[in-house]
Amino acid sequence: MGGVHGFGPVVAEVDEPLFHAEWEKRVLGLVLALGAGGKWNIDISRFARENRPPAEYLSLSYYEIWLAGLERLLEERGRPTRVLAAADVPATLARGGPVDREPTHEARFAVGDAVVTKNLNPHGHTRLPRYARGKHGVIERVHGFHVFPDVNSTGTGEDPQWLYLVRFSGSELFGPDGDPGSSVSIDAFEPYLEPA
Amino acid sequence: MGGVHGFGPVVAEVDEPLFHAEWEKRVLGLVLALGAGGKWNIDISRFARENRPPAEYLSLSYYEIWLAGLERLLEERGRPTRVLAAADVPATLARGGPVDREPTHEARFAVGDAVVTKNLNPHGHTRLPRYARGKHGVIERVHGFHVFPDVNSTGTGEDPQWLYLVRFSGSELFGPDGDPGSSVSIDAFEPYLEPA
Amino acid sequence: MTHSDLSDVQIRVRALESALVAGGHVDPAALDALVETYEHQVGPHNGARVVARAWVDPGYRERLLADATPAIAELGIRGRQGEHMVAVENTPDVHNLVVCTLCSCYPWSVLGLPPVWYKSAPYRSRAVADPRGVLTDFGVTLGADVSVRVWDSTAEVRYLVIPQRPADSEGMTEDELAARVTRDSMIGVGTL
Amino acid sequence: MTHSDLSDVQIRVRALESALVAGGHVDPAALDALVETYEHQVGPHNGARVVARAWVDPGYRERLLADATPAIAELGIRGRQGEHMVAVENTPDVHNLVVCTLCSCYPWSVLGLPPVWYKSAPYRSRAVADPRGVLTDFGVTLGADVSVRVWDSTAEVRYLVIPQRPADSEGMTEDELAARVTRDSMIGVGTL
Repeated sequence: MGGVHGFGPVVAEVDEPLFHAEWEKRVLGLVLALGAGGKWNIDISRFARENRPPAEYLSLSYYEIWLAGLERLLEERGRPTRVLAAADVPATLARGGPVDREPTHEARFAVGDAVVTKNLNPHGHTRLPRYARGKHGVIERVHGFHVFPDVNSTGTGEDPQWLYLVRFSGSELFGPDGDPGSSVSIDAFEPYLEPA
Repeated sequence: MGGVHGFGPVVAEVDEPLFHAEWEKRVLGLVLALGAGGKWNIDISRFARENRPPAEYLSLSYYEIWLAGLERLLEERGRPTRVLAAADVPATLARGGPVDREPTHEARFAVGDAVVTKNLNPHGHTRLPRYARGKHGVIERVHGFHVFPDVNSTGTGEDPQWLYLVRFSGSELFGPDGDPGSSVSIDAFEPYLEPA
Repeated sequence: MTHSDLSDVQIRVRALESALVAGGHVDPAALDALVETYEHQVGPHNGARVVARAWVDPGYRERLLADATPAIAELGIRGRQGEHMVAVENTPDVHNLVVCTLCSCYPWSVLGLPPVWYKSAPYRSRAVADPRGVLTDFGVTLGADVSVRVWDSTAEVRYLVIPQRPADSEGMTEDELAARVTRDSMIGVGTL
Repeated sequence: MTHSDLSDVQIRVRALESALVAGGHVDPAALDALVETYEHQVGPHNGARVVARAWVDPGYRERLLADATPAIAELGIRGRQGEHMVAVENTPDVHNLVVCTLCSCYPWSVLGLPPVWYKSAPYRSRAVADPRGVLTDFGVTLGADVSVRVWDSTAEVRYLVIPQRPADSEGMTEDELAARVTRDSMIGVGTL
């Protein structure tokens, strides 16, 4: 939704509590506990949350979306048989889920290269934001060789790819109405990019 | 919303009635009757309907949006003093609201010209769809010299501009996921366009 | 799209109308006349007459494709949301489809008020990016050799699709032909 | 964002948890431990320790800017949603702002769970197109000569902003400095 107008000002709640209801805590716990069960990965999980009609997505609160995503995952993928034990919680959280993998080939781009993002419009999951499609930028950093969400979200494998930090000017992204004194950087996988 | 994913299939209602409730008829009547009152024009009216948070816009039905827009117009612009009489309805509808004006200067583009749309992201009203910003197309028709909604919607004058039919390939608009055997044409005002 | 509780809206609309009528800002008889017009007078039968005439009269077809607004006015059809008309013709090689992605612009003078699906987010979002998919939703499958032209009504120009004349319509009168023309075929989501 | 009727959701969540616990798919004590972790252990105080250390220890600052993940791990901070960290430093000329326009990615290991506004449509839509306007919503006005760098967390890399050290913090201890660092300053919507 980057760059879309009409959502109004950002309003921060004063003295905001970490949770706004008890059930939010349980949803957080359930999502993390079941996520450790091996039936799905984080990209499958994100797609289950996000692939819904925009009016529904925008009208649900954050934890309501988590709950709806979890219900869908359980329905589509079944219940995990591997159960996270309380004693394993600290180690599991500390380990997290690193997504860097051993490179199998050289990176196509180097720092300083001018690139243009592809105008991709897949029906499946992607992490190339709409506002940054078909735009010219510069490689600022090579992050590493990371699991590719577009494929990982389908449950067919990790298909790791080189991941780059790509920087765009505000004017390139948002034209004459953009902020010429700002830039936006995204993390873009190699299949999103072409040499400029 | 052209090109946005996730809204699901198009479902046509079988034997759909023209109205789904009595109040829809009254809203249609009120919008048309008050629209003839001279307090606002069609572009002010469209902006009053559309300039609201996407979740709200997407969750309201068509006539609910019309109603919400009308309530806003009455609040912001006041009630018309010119009243449409029943006897004048046929002539008023037959006349409609033509928007072609006497040209004050030559058109910048001609049929066959290659153009590129600007990447405009105004906060106000515009009729350049998001999916067709920063895209290459060809002028296929010069429609005429028409009232410019981007300015007319502010109530500061009609500021007429040359209006063109611009055709884009499906691939230009939607990349490798587009339909190469399709094209999309939009009606674009001269300030939206640059020579390619 | 979801609907709010109808009785609430009904009350809100009644209150608004009453206040406007009481204040002398609205003539209730004008409201009735407006509704009556779109409920019983203006509708797809208008467009059907245009299409049928174009099928039987080559001279009319030529005028219609060259400048649709006066050609349509020849049949006494004119007015609101039809002030600037363009007619586009389906052929064996090209299929036309009309949408308004920005709001729900529609050629009222020839088709009447639009159906709900035309105004819906699914149609408005997909018609431009996946027109063949949308046609499939309507049960229309085009050959891969047929190209699709989508017309997004982004200004005040309104588009009318002239569908292909059915093969089995030899010898029909103009009125019989008009009776065969569907609203959907004039939007481009149906064939005949 | 609106909330559905809370009691309905509460009932739905209870039913789901009960069924999963009954089926042996979830250990309720694990749920408690997970909630406890994010409610009481992980939070912005983690990030504040990193920032304060960077302010007082030039060698640490250098390691942090060169490769943040191991530098942050030096302080015993690591884990979920902090596996691949990048630290970006505010200067008099450059202000950094972090967002995730796609969902609500956030560096949990250093900042804990994100606030509602960070996950909201207004922030996610405007942070990239109008970052100065967003900063104004937070009461931060930057000089026109200060450029804004927005970091959209579109993959699994997470960003931590190192705010500028307050001018009046001369002589403070590292702990005193850490107490001055706010969550908002480490997202980039606040200054110190």
